[in-house]
Amino acid sequence: MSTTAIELRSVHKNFGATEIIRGVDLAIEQAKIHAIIGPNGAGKSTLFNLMTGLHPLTAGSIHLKGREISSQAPYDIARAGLARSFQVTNIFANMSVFENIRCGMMWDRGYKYSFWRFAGRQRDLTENCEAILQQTGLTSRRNVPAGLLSYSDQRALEIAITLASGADVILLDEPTAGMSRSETTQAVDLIRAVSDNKTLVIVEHDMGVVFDLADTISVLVYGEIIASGAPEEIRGDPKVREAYLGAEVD
Amino acid sequence: MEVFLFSMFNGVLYGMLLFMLASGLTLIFSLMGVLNFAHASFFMLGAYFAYQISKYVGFWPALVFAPLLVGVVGAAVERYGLRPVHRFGHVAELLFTFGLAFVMEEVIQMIWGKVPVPYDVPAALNFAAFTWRGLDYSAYRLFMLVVSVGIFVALFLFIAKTRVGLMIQAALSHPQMVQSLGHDVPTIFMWTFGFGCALAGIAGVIGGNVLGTEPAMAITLGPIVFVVIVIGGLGSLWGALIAALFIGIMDNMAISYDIALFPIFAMFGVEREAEGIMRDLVDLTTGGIAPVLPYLLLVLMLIFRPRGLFGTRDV
Amino acid sequence: MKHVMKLLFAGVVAVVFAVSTQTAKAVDTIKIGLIEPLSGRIAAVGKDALDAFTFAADQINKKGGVLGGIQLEIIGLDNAMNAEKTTEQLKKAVDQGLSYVIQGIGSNHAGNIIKFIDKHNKRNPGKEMVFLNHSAVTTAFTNELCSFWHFRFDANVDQKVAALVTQINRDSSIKKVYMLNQNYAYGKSFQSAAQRLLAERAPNVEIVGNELIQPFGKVQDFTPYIAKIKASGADTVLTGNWGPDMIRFVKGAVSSGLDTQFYTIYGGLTSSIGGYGSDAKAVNLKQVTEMHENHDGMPDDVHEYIAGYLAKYSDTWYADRQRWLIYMLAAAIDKAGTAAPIPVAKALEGMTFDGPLGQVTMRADDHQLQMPLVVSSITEKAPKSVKYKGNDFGVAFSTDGVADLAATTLPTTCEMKRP
Amino acid sequence: MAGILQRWGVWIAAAAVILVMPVFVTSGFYITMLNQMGVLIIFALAYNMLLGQGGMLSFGHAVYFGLAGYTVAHYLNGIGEETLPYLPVSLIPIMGGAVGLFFGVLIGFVSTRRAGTTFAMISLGFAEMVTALTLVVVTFFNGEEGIQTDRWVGPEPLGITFGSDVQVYYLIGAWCLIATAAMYALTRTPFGRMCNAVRDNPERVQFIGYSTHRIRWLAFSLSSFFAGLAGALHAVNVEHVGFETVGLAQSGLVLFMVWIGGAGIFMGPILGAILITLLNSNLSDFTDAWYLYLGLLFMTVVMFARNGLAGLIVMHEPIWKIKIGLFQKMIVPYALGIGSTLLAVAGAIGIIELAYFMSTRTTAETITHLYWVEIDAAGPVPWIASAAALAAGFAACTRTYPIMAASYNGAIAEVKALVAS
Repeated sequence: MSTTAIELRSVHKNFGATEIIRGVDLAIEQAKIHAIIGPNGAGKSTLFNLMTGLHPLTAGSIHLKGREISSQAPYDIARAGLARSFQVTNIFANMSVFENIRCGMMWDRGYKYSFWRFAGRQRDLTENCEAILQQTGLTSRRNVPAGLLSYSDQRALEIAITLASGADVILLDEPTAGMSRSETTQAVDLIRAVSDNKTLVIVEHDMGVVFDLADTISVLVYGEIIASGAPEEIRGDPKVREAYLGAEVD
Repeated sequence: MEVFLFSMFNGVLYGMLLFMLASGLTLIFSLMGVLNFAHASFFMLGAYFAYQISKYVGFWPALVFAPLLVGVVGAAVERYGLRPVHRFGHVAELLFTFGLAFVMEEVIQMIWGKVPVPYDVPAALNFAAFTWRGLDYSAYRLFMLVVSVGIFVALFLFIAKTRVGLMIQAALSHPQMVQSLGHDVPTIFMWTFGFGCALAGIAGVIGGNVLGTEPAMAITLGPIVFVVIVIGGLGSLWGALIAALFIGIMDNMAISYDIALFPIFAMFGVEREAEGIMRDLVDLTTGGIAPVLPYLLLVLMLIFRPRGLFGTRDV
Repeated sequence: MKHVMKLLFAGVVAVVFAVSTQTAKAVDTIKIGLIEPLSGRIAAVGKDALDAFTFAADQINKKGGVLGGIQLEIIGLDNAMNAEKTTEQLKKAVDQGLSYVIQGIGSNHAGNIIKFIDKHNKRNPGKEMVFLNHSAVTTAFTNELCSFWHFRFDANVDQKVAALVTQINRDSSIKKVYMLNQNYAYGKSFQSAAQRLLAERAPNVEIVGNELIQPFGKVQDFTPYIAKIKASGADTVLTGNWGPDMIRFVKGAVSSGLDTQFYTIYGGLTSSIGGYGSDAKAVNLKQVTEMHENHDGMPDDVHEYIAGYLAKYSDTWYADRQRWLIYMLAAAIDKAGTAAPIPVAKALEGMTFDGPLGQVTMRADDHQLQMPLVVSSITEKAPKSVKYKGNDFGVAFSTDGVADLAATTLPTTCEMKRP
Repeated sequence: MAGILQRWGVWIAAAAVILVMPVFVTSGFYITMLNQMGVLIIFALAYNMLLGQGGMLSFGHAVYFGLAGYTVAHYLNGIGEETLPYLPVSLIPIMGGAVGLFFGVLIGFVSTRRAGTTFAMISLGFAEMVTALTLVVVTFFNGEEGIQTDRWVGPEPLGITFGSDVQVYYLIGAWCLIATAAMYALTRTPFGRMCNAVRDNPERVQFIGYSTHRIRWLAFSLSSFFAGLAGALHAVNVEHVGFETVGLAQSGLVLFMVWIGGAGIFMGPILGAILITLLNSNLSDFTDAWYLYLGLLFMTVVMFARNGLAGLIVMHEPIWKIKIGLFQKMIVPYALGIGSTLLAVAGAIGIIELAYFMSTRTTAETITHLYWVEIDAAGPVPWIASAAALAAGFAACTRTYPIMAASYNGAIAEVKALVAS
């Protein structure tokens, strides 16, 4: 069965007089890994920010599992089941790794703003956090303040927090940016491991990673999608070659 | 109509004094993102320095040297106090300047005592330049007006034409970019802070003899200056000017017309013969609450338009 | 974390133990507590009072003290102009077994002290305390809020306004009066007393304006008020303003060329005169006090006393009531033959004293000292100029007129409850 | 048994200390001071829910403290005049809390949309407005005189009248313990954890499903509840509420307490409240420059000790937990560092005291006491001696601090090695 996880319908975004996103239509299927690639300044991060509610749309609409989420507040979109990681590491630096993950999990497990029960006594939280620690290979770093982690561990924690929210649509903004070759390999393995039954949307510069992971790829150039399809199609698309990939892809 | 123009004029006189104070504060904020809580304390320091200097060599040298001294003190405070705190973030910087305001008041009391000092308007300007509606306007008040307008023009050109000015503009729209502009940023910060303090110093020199030079002058004027730059929009010179004039004029209008507020409360069902707490509202007039109005405006502004009138980014 | 807490507790216990073991020294003097701001923004006023009372006590001691040789000692208790600290210092006074406390700066604190002592004396019979008020002028303290334990040695607002109005009535050139006062208890009581007394005693004078301003330095620019005064055609301003509210008002008026007279209570405070700067010479300002240095016909002992004070402190002698307070207390102790508060309080009731303008009496009905008052102007012409903290301001007070006892004696609504 | 002690030991110890304190402290002055300390501990902890836990710098939190105090004072008077229904005085603090909560919910809604400088400025605006209103709305605030009240009202269950200060002491002690425990518990709840998350990274919080506004609003409201509770106890303790309780000075004082004690650590505000109250009550009898010292202490902490004095203690926690013997090696370096600091401080105090004496003296007398020595402040000797002490102390500090830091780092490295093995 293939249903649409997230759908963008002629999305436009202007900052002042500048048009950054110029009519993007995109449908991403459930339980697939979808990569968005494109040159610098093409609007990839802006697209993420629109999907997660950081900026309001200028025109168009966005739908998550059939429900419109255009221009809703980020937390409403997150509650609807869409989580994201950030290009620049964006964690709770003064809290331990465990706490970071637990914070990511609390809304989904219904704890909301409750101030009448102890977080530490909630077995379901603790157990699930431990599971995610295990999954992301952070168990040994459980009690380290997040700010003191190594860069690659911080990136892993980024992913762990998004996972913790229990969302089934996850947006990863350059998950391997700034990583060494071996760290990248680890990160790719991690992403693959956690992607079971989840829809992943990835913005990534590293073409190796993209072609390794993605089920489908969209190419964004100057605020427009110029091509969308399976990796082989994209690799062979002359428009993409011309606009972006150039000699890199071989 | 004449009352209106008259109140306008008085409001402008007062507003321009507020602007002089606010200009340095807004300049510092533009570049450094620091809301200097101690700004009015530098104003006070300027008044005390001017008093001390004019005691020996007269007002005119004081007008030059007192602001310079205040600027040097300000630069030293930035270099040895604020700079180490910078890495802890804006809240720590705000706390530092809050503590500084407290300490400066104490130090000034330590040096000049706790009672007002007799700091006078220079005799050369202490004559009536013209009279309107029976009130004399001394040449000194016109001199204040000229100086404050001069400061505005000079600052405006400074920001529009100089390298540092361009940097300030850039810093305002992209605060994180400042570090990468390639200039000697710490030194520019230091002198901008010093320069902003010197502006407060000038206001102190020419305002201290009108408002009275005493240890509490900073704490009574400080919050108003915040109101001015927040309402005007942080970092905006035009905003500071408009807001300062607006507050000055509003203050004068509220007192001159002294409109009873009862009709407003009556709309909420307060009766003329009300008892209890409502009793106090019946006789309220705009004049009675004039000093509260700026704060009311501040709160409303921050709730409905946090970037202020002309601000380019939120407070 | 737990260790931190243990350390904390250990530290607190140690400190508290240390302070609690300080024991009070044996008493061979009569200690009198003076609760005033000795730190903070207006500490200067508190310290002046401490100096004045200490000097007065020294004079008594030099003459052999009270009860045939017991010395008086003034103990400064700093309340930093804060209600909590006032209470704290009262507790300290209780700890030290003080029977007498003096205070005067801030009617709000005076009100607290009256209330505290009422409660304390009710809860601790045999350890009563008496409050000697040297400057807190709220009329209610000797009217509806009167207390047996409170004695006021300063004229209250109504008495002072009565003196001002009496003087206004003598000046036939005064036709239109503008009232400008601070919008709080004191300013409002000035306002209502002035309205009442002007109507009674100076029916020909018209009140052309009646304004209340936000007090305590909130008004930066007085120009709009001055414009309104000018527009009203007033020839005289009647104001209770003090501190920065007075200074800015006067500076604004002088620079705008407002040529009205100013009738004030506190316009002549030495600290304010410093604040006026050279405007002190330009303003036509009058104040009401119990005396001033240039008043003619004061008895010799007053002049001697002032000379002695000036030899030690180079400040103008401004508040002679502080001398009366100590001298009358000493006399009451001698009259009662004991330093116990209740007999001394009873001895104080109805006691008289020869003041600079004539006899003053502690009225038994309400414990309000009845006194003549003098209205004086600030002028450059009088001989003894105002000096303060090493500054000579080049202006002095000169008498315009005296309001005698008949003019300043007002009825009281006090219903005194005696023990 | 051991487990219970482990878990509840701190609270049992605290309760015990509170219980026995009046045995040692019999003077009314110090009981009053302890009462005030208890009130301010609650207030400081409440304030720290904003600043330390939630990252909101307020210049106007005394508003909730004071408004609750005013309300409670009126209520007590109402009980006394039998116009209002009786409520035991021991439960009055809950009423104060409710008042604080009410205004916190109301004002918090509009002021917590943003944190940082906006929030700070709105809090300042509200503080100035309420301060001005104390003079306008006389019926409620009674201007600068404030509201007098009497806590000895109504029936006297078990002979408890709250007439004596010791009874009030136990009332405040009990509430202080309850409030502290409650606020500590709050930090462990999901809400408490999200507060910290909002403080550290408000942007990210939105993307894990939480509204930063709602969290801040809730934190603000709960904090106002405890501030109100403290305000009610203040009214019961002092039996007077005046305009200074809502003013900027009171807000500034609690800010000083919290930051000097340590905003990042739960115990910090308690330490700050105890220390500042002790100094405030006692030091002003010895020196005129007390406020200057307070300001300088605050600025020093802002510049050099981010987590306040409690932070300085807590950073040594690993050492005493793992191997307390390591302190032995640190004694000499620490003694050197602290000694040179004390020398510099002594010099600075000398100069400040001399300057204060010279500027505030009222007679021509220039002889005074400095450090229990009689000196002539007009002569150069005490000034030179003080300046020399300051300079020497400062120079010594620049040498000894690296040694101190090295010994600390060495000990921590050793602890880490011990933990790893």
